Amino acid sequence: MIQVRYFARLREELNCESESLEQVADIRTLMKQLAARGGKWAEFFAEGELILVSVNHEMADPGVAITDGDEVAFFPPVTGG
Amino acid sequence: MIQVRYFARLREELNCESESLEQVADIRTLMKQLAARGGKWAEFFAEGELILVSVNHEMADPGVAITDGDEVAFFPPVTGG
Amino acid sequence: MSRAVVQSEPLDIARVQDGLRADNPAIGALVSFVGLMRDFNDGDQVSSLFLEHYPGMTEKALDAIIAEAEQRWDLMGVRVIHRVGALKPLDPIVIVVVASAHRGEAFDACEFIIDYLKTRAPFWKKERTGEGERWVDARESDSEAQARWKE
Amino acid sequence: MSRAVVQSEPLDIARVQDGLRADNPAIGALVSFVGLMRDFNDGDQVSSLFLEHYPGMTEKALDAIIAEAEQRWDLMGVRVIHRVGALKPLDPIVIVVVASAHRGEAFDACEFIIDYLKTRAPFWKKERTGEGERWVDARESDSEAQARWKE
Repeated sequence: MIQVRYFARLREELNCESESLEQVADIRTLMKQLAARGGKWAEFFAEGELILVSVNHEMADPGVAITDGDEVAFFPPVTGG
Repeated sequence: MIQVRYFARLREELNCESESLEQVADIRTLMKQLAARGGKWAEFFAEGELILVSVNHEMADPGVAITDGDEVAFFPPVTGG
Repeated sequence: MSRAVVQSEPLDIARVQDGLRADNPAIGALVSFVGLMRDFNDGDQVSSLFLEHYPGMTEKALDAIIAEAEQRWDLMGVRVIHRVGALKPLDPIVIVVVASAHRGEAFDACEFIIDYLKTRAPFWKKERTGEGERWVDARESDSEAQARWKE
Repeated sequence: MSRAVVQSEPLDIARVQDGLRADNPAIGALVSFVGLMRDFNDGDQVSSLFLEHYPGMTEKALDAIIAEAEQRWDLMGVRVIHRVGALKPLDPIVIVVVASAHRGEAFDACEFIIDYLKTRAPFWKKERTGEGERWVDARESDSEAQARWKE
């Protein structure tokens, strides 16, 4: 199992803060699976959309592999500072 | 008459803080006149020496003209901040 | 004391600066950046701001940015304090302070850290205007500012 | 209040920063440079410093530098406070604070002002070491730093 978290606009519009999902091979696979849910999910996780990903608190690319127990997070471009 | 002032190392080594002199045409003429005093004066006012000049509180080049009543100052490169 | 702190309490700018330079007479330059909440953004009056972040990742991201700055420049101290939660206009949002022997390195490192923070640290601003609440969009200019530092 | 001040009293960094940003919610960025007295220079331990200046010209020179920065960048406030007289290690020598809507301009203007001050404002340092007193020599690196800004 992996833990998947959503932040800021994503958390609000998807109405989901965190969920446990089956482990998949990599970020790209996970994003396709989420896009397949349709509606807002399809919009946010469409290919080419500007969305950031982290794995275990480190910024990650779609090609990064996922290991059982990982914490994956999706969020919009950051706006701090 | 013009007022001539010296600062920092110049003031100390020339042992002169300020003096009144006859007006001359420009800075270059004044510097030649001061160099002609010999000793330390000759050293500091030799051509090519790194010395800064101001006229009436504005940085000036050797070609700048001098008017009666002007305040001219000579000093080493600045080291503030 | 950690060099990066995320807190909901107001920032005490003077305390951060004084703490960094205290008792080190080898420091010749201290450069500080303070980011402040403006009351106007994208054409609208903004009455308040809420800053969300990703606890656990934020501190790591800030530490990594500071470590990278320390690798590029010869620094004598760095502090980054960022606020989260509810803010109002005039409030300091973030302070970055860098101490060094000479000023060139302190300026570069300070600007590098805030440029990277703006594109890499997981903070998100939501602002309240007369029209309601809205998430602040990332600025293209921030990505460009960060890209300047690529070698 | 004049934007440039020369004083023999210790500098109150926080007061200068707070005074500049107070009550202007359009300010988004505040960049400060503080130059501090180091206890070591040119290979020797330095126990104290005396800062001489040219009263009357100094204020004019600082005002001219600030005016030039304000012409180059869109700024919302500038303060330069420089100490003169006797100083000891750890003492702030100068503070330059620049406020602007956005950070890029504040960083550039702050660095520009201190670079110009270092080569154009009539201050001279005399330091006391174990060997006695000596005038500090101007640094080639300061002239180079200033030359960067020439258009």
